[in-house]
Parts: sequence; structure tokens; C-alpha cells
Amino acid sequence: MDTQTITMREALNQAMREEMERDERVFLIGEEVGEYNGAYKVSQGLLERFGPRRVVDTPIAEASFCGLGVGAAMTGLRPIVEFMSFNFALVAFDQIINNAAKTLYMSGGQFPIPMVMRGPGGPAAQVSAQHSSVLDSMFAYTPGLKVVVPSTAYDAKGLLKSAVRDNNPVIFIENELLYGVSGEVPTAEYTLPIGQAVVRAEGSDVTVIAHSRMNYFIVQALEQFRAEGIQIELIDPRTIKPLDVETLARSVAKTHRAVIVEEGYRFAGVGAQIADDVYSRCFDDLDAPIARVTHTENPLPYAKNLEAASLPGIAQVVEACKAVLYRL
Amino acid sequence: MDTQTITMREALNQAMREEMERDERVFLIGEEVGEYNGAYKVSQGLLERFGPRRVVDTPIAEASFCGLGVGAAMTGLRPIVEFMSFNFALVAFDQIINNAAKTLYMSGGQFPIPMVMRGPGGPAAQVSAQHSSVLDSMFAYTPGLKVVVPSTAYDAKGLLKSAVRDNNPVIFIENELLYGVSGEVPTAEYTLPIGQAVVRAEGSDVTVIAHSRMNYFIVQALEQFRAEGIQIELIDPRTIKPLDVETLARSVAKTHRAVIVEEGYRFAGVGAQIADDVYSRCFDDLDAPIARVTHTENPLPYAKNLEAASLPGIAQVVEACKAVLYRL
Amino acid sequence: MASLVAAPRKKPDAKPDELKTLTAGSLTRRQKQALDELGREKLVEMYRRMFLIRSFEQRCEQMYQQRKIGGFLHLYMGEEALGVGMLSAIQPDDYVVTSYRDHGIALALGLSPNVLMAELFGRVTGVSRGKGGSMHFFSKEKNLLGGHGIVAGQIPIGLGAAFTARYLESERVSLTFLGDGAVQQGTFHESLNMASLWNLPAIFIIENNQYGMGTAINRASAVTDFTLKAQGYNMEGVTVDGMNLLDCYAAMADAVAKRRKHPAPLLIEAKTYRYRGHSISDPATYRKKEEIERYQKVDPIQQVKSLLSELGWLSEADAKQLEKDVRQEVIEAVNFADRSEEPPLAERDLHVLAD
Amino acid sequence: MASLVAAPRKKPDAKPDELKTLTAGSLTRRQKQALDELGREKLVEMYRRMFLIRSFEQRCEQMYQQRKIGGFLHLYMGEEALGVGMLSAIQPDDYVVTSYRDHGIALALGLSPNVLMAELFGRVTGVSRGKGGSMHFFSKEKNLLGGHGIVAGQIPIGLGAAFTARYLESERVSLTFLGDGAVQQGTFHESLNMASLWNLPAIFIIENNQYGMGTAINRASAVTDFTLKAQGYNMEGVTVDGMNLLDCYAAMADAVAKRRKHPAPLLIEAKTYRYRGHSISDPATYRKKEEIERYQKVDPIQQVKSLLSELGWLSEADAKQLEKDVRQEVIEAVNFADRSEEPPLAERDLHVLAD
Ligand SMILES: Cc1ncc(C[n+]2csc(CCOP(=O)(O)OP(=O)(O)O)c2C)c(N)n1
Ligand SMILES: Cc1ncc(C[n+]2csc(CCOP(=O)(O)OP(=O)(O)O)c2C)c(N)n1
Ligand SMILES: [Mg+2]
Ligand SMILES: [Mg+2]
Repeated sequence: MDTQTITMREALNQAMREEMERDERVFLIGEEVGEYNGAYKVSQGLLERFGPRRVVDTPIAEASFCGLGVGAAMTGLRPIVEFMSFNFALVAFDQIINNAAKTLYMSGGQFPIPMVMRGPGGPAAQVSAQHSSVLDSMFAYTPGLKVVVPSTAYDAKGLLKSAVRDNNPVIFIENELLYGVSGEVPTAEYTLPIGQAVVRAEGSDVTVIAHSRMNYFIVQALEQFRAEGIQIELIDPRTIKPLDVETLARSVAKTHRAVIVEEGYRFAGVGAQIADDVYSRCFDDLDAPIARVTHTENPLPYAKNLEAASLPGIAQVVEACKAVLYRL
Repeated sequence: MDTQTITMREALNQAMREEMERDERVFLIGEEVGEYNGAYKVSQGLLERFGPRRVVDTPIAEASFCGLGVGAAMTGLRPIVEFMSFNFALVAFDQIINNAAKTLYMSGGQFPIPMVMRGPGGPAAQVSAQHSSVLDSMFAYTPGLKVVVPSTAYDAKGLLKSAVRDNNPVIFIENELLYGVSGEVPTAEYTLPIGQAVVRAEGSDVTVIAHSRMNYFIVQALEQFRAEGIQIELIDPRTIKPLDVETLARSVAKTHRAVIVEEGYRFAGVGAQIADDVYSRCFDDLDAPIARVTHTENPLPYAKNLEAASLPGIAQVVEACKAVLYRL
Repeated sequence: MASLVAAPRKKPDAKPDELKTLTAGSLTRRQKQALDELGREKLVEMYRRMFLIRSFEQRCEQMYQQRKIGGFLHLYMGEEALGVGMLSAIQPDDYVVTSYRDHGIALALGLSPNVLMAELFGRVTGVSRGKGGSMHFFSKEKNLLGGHGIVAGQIPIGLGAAFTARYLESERVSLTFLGDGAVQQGTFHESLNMASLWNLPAIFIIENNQYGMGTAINRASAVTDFTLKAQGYNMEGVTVDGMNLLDCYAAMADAVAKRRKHPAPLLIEAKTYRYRGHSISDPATYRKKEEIERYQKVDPIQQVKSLLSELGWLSEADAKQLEKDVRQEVIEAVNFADRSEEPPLAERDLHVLAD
Repeated sequence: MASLVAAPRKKPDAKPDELKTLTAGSLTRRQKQALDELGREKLVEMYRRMFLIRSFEQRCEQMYQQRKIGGFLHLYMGEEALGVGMLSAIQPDDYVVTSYRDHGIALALGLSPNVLMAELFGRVTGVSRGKGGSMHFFSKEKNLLGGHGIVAGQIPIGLGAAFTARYLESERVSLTFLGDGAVQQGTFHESLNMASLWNLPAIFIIENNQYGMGTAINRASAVTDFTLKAQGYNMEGVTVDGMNLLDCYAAMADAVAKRRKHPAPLLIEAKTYRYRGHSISDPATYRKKEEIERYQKVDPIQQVKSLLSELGWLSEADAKQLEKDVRQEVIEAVNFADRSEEPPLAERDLHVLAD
């Protein structure tokens, strides 16, 4: 299979480009997506290719251009709404939760909302408290939404294409720090099914479940685990909702131990649900309580040292693995 | 101790009245809180008593009057912001999460936000999808917020008074269906500490953890459990954040079984966190996986039968108890 | 200190503007023209729809007392001319979205009372399969995009429909109905700006019934003439008598005529009045009896009825028959709803996600 | 089809309004009066603050390249007259809130460059203890309510401060600075309405630097003259030359003079220009070189400098000395920041909740 090595940024760009070529009803709308080619250049060249009708720069009014997307989807289009970052989706929460997620149901099935809401989520580098929100659990909590969180260029392209073709509102959370990371991607067209986890590394000691950037940095550090004599089985859910509990449970049934790593907060975070599901499915398999590695309980501070101390790092993951292995 | 029998509505009204008498800086702001005496009459008589300076009717603009509260709190006042219902807090989410919850931290401790955001939350009766949101887990997820969810008149009054005196933003979620429920309340002034669970019924078979209306309807049905020969220990967290894990763990250490009931959704709901905490604390005590009884995975429909089928009922709780007791 | 209650520096019209009513003798040029455009048959049909809304909702009140209808119930009574007049001026493929006060809009669009009453009864035969209820009437067939419960939450949806109309190079227009209270919400501002910025065929109709729940407009808005906001969006703004069927029809007819070929937004403020409380559970003690009577004197339905008879377009006898038929139609709707099944429990899990 | 790019029906001023500059000879009546009100000492101090902002931020750029500053960095350069002019007209106990572009506002309020540079370095001696960074300068002492990162998120906070001012029957006013892009956000609309409805002493200042990130105002707003929005809120609206120190000072002096005793809101649009990109990572290729030069010709700092010398209020030598001192002050700030400690790790868990 021919492949190309491209960044996640390019992968996302290709996915949108291909889907817009494929389906005239697909359009991109958001702040700076056009003339500026995207605040993070994810939409590079799309305005030039598709023109201002299908690549629409908006005023700063997330609630209304997100709601515009819902209205457009109800009337036959397939919007891709870009949040310059998901931090700004907070001003659009009502439109996402009350309109995008509930309209199909309230209308008795008459109005599907084929709409992708995408953009970078999570902390970047020292952008401080208001620009580092991790909201994946809030979206995943809400029936009617799908939540996709790719960590590689390959997944990003395949899943974004599927998200655009999905007839439901899909929250597609990218990560600014991963935009520049390169990966192998088929040159031929492909899509990936939403809702399938992937095993990134096989191991027999402990199952480590991590998504988005958390998965990426662990992949980078696999050596360290080996050095510590820990055989981790690293799983990337890739999709938070629907969650591929099967794959997680299968692994835990084998390892009898689990560590869940997330960039978000502990209280009712995504990891709390993953833990709940794993406990229910693998109660008798587990040899130790599940360990969770999360953002500490504080808004993210600006100071570099405090920021680093607030986010999960490889050291904490190794610690957690040792804890569930009773090797402390 | 002299007591009075009053409804939760009156209890909340007394709490606000007493705190406004006590502290000139306390004021109430929201839709219809004044001349209309509150959409649910919780603020009955407060305008008459305190005048339009301290009981302020607003336009329909939750984001800005909630943010007004943050600005007022930063400048020395102690706002009580009423959301006619928490469903409408969704349009104010950015103000709650980015301003109310993070300002103390971002300012390095310079600006505390002594502010209560209160109103009814959760489903009422057939008010359909957009008016039945359960958002407690989203608030509890957010560092910087406290989340209080009273289920009795006694707790409502004592906790609301504490919330008003608290120097932090407190999300105080009432329940429309409980406003009319009466209970014993001391005639003398009292407050209750935020963050303490209470055991509503002692039992040795299974620990049932439920808050707000879920706790209330189980209290009403204790007979049924006895009839089924199940000795439940019913616990009401009363506060979701901070969560009184101690009390929960102590009970589970005794019963070895737990059932968590919540009116919200399953995925990353409050119960997911309670389960995570209980599992971590009581891993070796548990004789069965924790069972959760929740809102089913759908927006709440209008049709009475579908609505009933979507919300936790006593039957499901009994079922869950039997399940963890392996009595099915 | 000076209280914080509303004290607009420019006082809202102290003495209420006197209310006019339709009489064949004193029709304006545009009203006469409207008569020609509509003709007897259509005007009678419009009268029928107004009467249908009234009868339907009177029956709803009964059914609510009988607990056949639950949840919130927001009645349109008093505002019939607005919905019927304006929606009689558009095409079937135009888009319409409104608030929870949607019964009148749905009936004006020609939806059958059967499916609406069934919706209110929570039956699977309802327009939203019983899943939406009073606040959430949706109809793909009529391009009714809902029935929305969050004040002003529907405005961006109307904006989106206008976006589609333009995107598809169609000549459709999008009508967004909203209340005077909804004007104060942020999405109003954001959406009007985008509609104007992009020249979208978006028509925003403020159903100014002068109260947002218990709050009179002058206690909620710093301006009581909402067209003052239009220029802030470089948008045209017009005021229309929402109790007057011909004016409502004419305003919309003129608006769409211009905009089909040359897309542009418009802000219409229609001054109207709701006869009942905000919802059925609101006694509306904040309004004076006299105020309600003032408006009942210019009852939109009576106005049309007397005009029709003045014109000799509808005899007393024919009117009686029409009204009898409509009442029968409503009774039939109740029977239909009664006969209809509740949604099967399996419906609970349907439509959460689309395939 | 017609594209969806901005095509306002009323074209925004095709040819840019020609830019005036201050010269002792051609001062307006109000400008002369401003000189009298201020006097030599204060005007020189204002000049010093403008120059301090410029020097401070030039140094910030270096420090960012040297990675001593991280995260986002939004520079105020070019807008110095706006912040200094307006904030020189208020009292220490008035409230001020602004966006992430807050360096100029903080320095204009008289905060020491030491604590600000320390904040940018993420040190515990910073104005927000290193927890806020460039976008989140807060100062209880100066009543600076932040430094906010969400566009338009600070507007309700300014509204709240005005509410407090009135609640306490004080004569304080509240100043809310926001960008031209923030005007399109819903909270702008909601907050202006409440400020007017309740006659709050809330002054909203639009720092119209003509771009929201890469988007020129005519691509984001259906109107390019924002004062057109004022009447929609029954509010007074004024436009001021944001490059002109005396005009900015005078506009605010007049605004507060009226409002201390008679609370009322005001919308001020100050036309200005940012010399740098939106943030330090923005090359700003969307702007023509000529455009930037046009504004540099009327550089706000140069205007004041030449006025001062024309007036004989500041000799070449004194000016040189002043500038030298300021540069030294900034170097001292860098040293202070460098010498300062990072926050101890325990700070991570402090201030999440108050006692
Ligand atoms: C965001 C939001 N806030 C509050 C409510 C509660 N509420 C429902 S209708 C209403 C009044 C709306 O008045 P208006 O917009 O004038 O419409 P009308 O009911 O008069 O037709 C309020 C406050 C809501 N549904 N949504
Ligand atoms: C709600 C929200 N949306 C988007 C952003 C990203 N963003 C930061 S500044 C900015 C432009 C703001 O422009 P303007 O209001 O004119 O202020 P200026 O930067 O020109 O001073 C944008 C889009 C944000 N911070 N908040
Ligand atoms: Mg109204
Ligand atoms: Mg700007």
C-alpha cells in the first residue's frame, strides 16, 4: 500500500478537501478559516480551492455560527464548524447541547444533524486557564453527540472523513501540540469507522488507556516502560463516544490491571466512565484498583513549572503502573 | 429544639431572606425574581422586603447577568444569581466556567468570587428535552466550583445559607418537583457545612447512594425494600463537590455492595465519579461490581410513558440492589 | 439610592398607541391591494385558520385541565393575525422556525390539528411522534424547523436556513419568529449581524406581545421600539400592526417579493398581544383587566370577520357554518389523539442517533 | 452564485478617513482645555507612560524570542494614546476590565513594569503570581479586574462592576475595554442593554484597531461605525481618534464628569491601530505595508512628543533623559523578573478555592 508521511495538520486538511470535493453540500465555517487559512493553518488552501461560498469566515460569535450549522444541517447541508479552539465552544454550549444534540430526537426523527464541530482542544503551551479547557467528558455525557479524539495523522484523516459522512453531530477534538506531528497515511482514499479503539502496543502486565496527546506521549516513551521492566498494553480509544469497551475489556481480562490517562480533570472525567465500564466488565479479572492519571484539580496556570506539575507526565504514568502492579 | 414544618420552597426563601437581612452585600438577581416573586415562587416577598435595589429582575440574558454576578462579586458584593432553571445556564456556561470558576486562580488569589448560582435542575414533568437537562457532573468536573444538591427542606435551608456565606462560586441545584415537599426545619437559625453526606437509612445489605430527587423518592419507598427483604443503607451526598467519600466508603466497607442512583446520564455522570472513588477506596471490600441506575441514553421525551421509561424508578433501584446481592 | 428598576431616559410611549381596526370603508391603499392579491377564497381560508387556532387552543386549555396534555402549554391566542397573515405570504418551500409558542405557527402553515393535538397528547401519531410536545412541533413536510424551548435559541437556526437558501442559490427565504423577550438574548445580536453581513434572505419577526413572561418590555429592554436596533446591523426594519391580518400579510408579501431575487435580511416588529398568561400555569396578574380588554376590542379574528361581511365575502350563515365546521374539526382532532397509541417503548431509544 | 463574503449594502468608508495629528497651532477648543486641565507635569507623565508601554513591549518581543516569555503575547503598540489618555481621566477607585491585550492598560493604570514583566516570566512576584500570564493581568490594588482571554467575556464583568458602583451609591464608574471583534459577540448586546436599562455608570470603550485577528471589521461587522449601535440601546455613543492622546483624555474626562453624579452608560468607539500582528505569532500578512505606514505617520507617541516640545514643556534634552530613564526602568523590570523565583510548586494548589 502506497503511503505518504504527513503531519496531522495536513491529514485533517486532506480529509476536508476530499470530502468537500466529494460532496457539494459540505462546507467549512468558522473564524479565520478562509483568508487566514486557519488560525492553526488546518484549512490551508481551502478558500482558494472552494471559494468563499464553501469556506466561510465568521465574526466572533460561536453560539450563532454553530447554531447556523444546525440550521444548515436541518435544511440539507453538511457543515463543518470549526471552533478556533474548543475553549470557545463554551459560549456555544446551548446550541451544541440543546440544538445540535437534541433536534433529531425532539423532531421524532425528522431532522438529522449531519454536522462536524472540530478544532483543537486541551492545553497547548502556557496559554493559561481560559485557553486550556478539556471538555470531552461534557460532550460525551450528552446523548446525541459522537466524540472523536484522534492522536495520529492516520486516525485524524480517516476519522474526520467518517465524521463528515456521519449523519449525526460529531464533536471532533484535535490537539494543537499534535498538528505538527507526522505519520504514515495511505495515499489512496480511506475512512476509519467511528467507535473502534486500537492497541498501540501489546503487553501483558498492565493495560494503559489514553487518548489524544496522552496516547502520543506514552507511545514516545514506550522505551521507558521496558526499561522499568513493565510490559504495558497501550490502547487508544480514538473515539470517546461511542466507547469501544470490548477492546478495553479484552485487554484488561488479559493484564488484570488498568491505568487510565487523560489530560482532563479527574472528577467525572472521561476516565471515570472508562473505569466504571472496565470495573463492570472485568470485576473479577482485576487484581488491583484501576489507577487514573489526570490533570490536577486546578485551572491550568501560566507559569511553566506549575503548568508541568498540573498535567499528566510520563513519570506519573510509570508510577501508576507500578502502583497497580504493587511494585511500589 | 423548636421546629417548623415548611416546604423546600419556603426553606430556600427563608435562607435568602435571612442572609439578605444579615449581610447588606447580598442581593438576588435573575429573571422574574422580583415583581413575579419567582417563576417557582422561591423568592416570594423578597422584592417587597428588600426593594428593587437588592432584588433585581433581569432581561432574558443569562450569560450577561451571570457575568454581572462575577463582576459584582469581584467588587465586593455577594450575588445570588437565580437561573429560572439550570437548563438556561447553558447559555451562561462560559461565564460560569471561564469567569466564575477561574478568576480567583488566574488572579493569583486576588479576587475571590463569593457567588451563588441557584435554581431548579433536572427533569420536571413532561417539559421535554430542552427543559430537563441534568448538568451537575459538568459543574462538578470544573475546579473552582462547589456543587450542592439538597433533597430536603432542612438541607436546603442550611446549605443555602452556607453557600451564601461561602467565598467561592457555589452551584446550588434545586429540584422543581421537591419545592412543594415539606419537612421539619429548626425555627432557630442554623447552617449546614458544605461537603457532608448524610445517612438517611441504615442497613447492612447494600449501600444506595442517591442525591436530590433520587434520594427523596427512595426515602418514600423504603418499605418496598424491606418488603423485598433488602436492608439498604441510603446515603445522600447532599454535596457533589466536595464529595464526602469518607462517609460513602465507610458504608460500603460495611455492606460490601453499592448502588448509585442519579437522574443524569450514565456516561461520565456524577455516579461514574462516585463509583471510581468507591472502587478505589473499597476495592477489597466490594463483593460485587457497583450498579448504577441512571437516566437512559436519550434526550428526555415528552410522552408520559417514554419519559417514565427514561428516568430511574424504584423498580430499577430494587433490581440493581438484587443484582449486586446476586439475588436475580 | 435610585433604584435599579428600568428608567429609560427616553420614556417608552406613555399613553398606549390607539389601536386601529379593519373596516372596508377605511382601508389603506396597501390593504386594498392586499385584498386584491388575496381574493375572497384565500381571505376566507385565512379567516378559517385564525378561527382554527383559536378553537384549537381553547380546546387545549380544556384538555390540559383534563390532564390529557402535560408539561408547559404556551398559547398563541390573540396573535392569530400575525402567524396567519405572514405565513399566507410565503411559499411552501420557505423555511420557518419559531419558539415554544408554536401552535399558531404550525396551524397557520397548514398542519392538521390531528397531528398537533396528538403531539400534545403525547401520541406516536403526533407531528413529532409525541416526543416533542407543545414546545417542539417540527414538520419536515412543511419546513417547520421547530418549536424551540430555549429563548432565542431558534434564531441561529433560522440564520442557518437562510444560509442554506443562499448556498443552494434557491429563491427561498427563511422566517424566524421570536419574542420581544428574546431580543435581549445574545444570539439575536450575533445572528442579525451575520444575516446582514452576508446578505442572507433571513426575515426576523419579533412577535412583540409586550411581555416576556411577567416582564413588560420596558422593564427588559432599553428601547421599546425594536426597529431602532435595525440600523445597528445595517438592516431594514419595519413595524407592523400584529393584530391586523392584512398588514401582517402585506408586510411579509412585500418583504419576500424583494428578497427572493435579491437576498437581504429584514427585521419586522409586529406589535401584538397574548390573551392568556405566559403559559397555562401563569395567572398573569401583572396585567390590568383594562389592558386585555383594549386588545380584545380589536380582536384580530373579529376584525377579519366583520371585514368579510362588510365586503359581502362571507355571509352570517356561511360564517356560522365555517365556525361550526372548524369546531367539529377540532373535536375530531381530540378524538384522533384519543384514539392514537402512545409511542411504543422502543421509541425511547429511537432517534437518539441517525443511521 | 453571489459569494457569502461581506458585501454590506452601505459600503464602509471606501477611502480611509485622513488622519490628523496634534500640533500646538491647530488645537481644537477641547484640546486646548485638555491641556489646561492636565498641565505640564501630568502631560509629561502621560507621555512617559506611553513611552513606557512602547519600550516595555519592544522588550517583551525580545524576551519572547529568548523564550523567557511563553504562551500568547498580544501587544498594545500603536494604541498607547487610547489607554493612557482615557485612564488618565479616571480616579484610582474606578473599575477597569479589559481583554487579553492588557499590557498597555495595566501600565497606563500605573502598575510597575517589574510585576508585569515578572508575570510574563511566570514568576511568583508577578502581578497575578505568575498564574495568569500575558492575558491575565489582575490587580486588586488598581481595581484592574483582568485581563480576560475569551473575546467579549469581560463585558459582563464590567457591567457587574458598574452594578456595584451603583449598588453602593458610590460615584465610581466602570470602564470596559473591548475590541472591534468583540462587538459581534452576544454579551456585548446583552450587557449594553442592561447597562442602559438600569442607568449604570458603565463606559464601554471599543478599541477599534480595525482587525479582529486577521479579519478586517467590514468582513466581521455589518456596520463599520459602531456608534450606530448605541441608539439601539437608548445609549449615547461617541467616536474618538484613538491615536490622539488629548482626544482620548477629553472624551473620558467628559464622560465621567457627567456620570459620577448621574449614572448612565456610554459607548465610546476609539479608532486606533495595532502596529504588530494580532499576537506575536501572527505575521499579519493580511495588512498592506502602506496601511501600517499611514498610521505610523501619526504615531501617538510622536504626536505628544512634538506637541510637548512645541509647547516648550519638554526640551529635547529632557525628552532624551526621560526616554533613557524609561528604557532603564524596563531593563530593571527584566532584571527583577529574572531574579524572581518561580512560584513554589505548592502554588499549584493554592487559590483553586478561597477559604
Ligand atoms: C434562555 C432561556 N431563559 C429563560 C427561559 C424561560 N422562559 C421561557 S419563555 C420566557 C419569556 C419569553 O418571552 P418572549 O421572548 O417575549 O416570548 P413570548 O413568550 O412572549 O412569546 C422565559 C423567560 C427560557 N426558556 N430560555
Ligand atoms: C470566544 C472567543 N472566540 C475566539 C477567540 C480567539 N481570538 C482571540 S483574540 C481574537 C480577535 C479579537 O479581536 P478584537 O476583539 O478586535 O480585539 P483585538 O485583538 O483586535 O484587540 C480571536 C478571534 C477567543 N479568544 N474567544
Ligand atoms: Mg413576549
Ligand atoms: Mg481589533
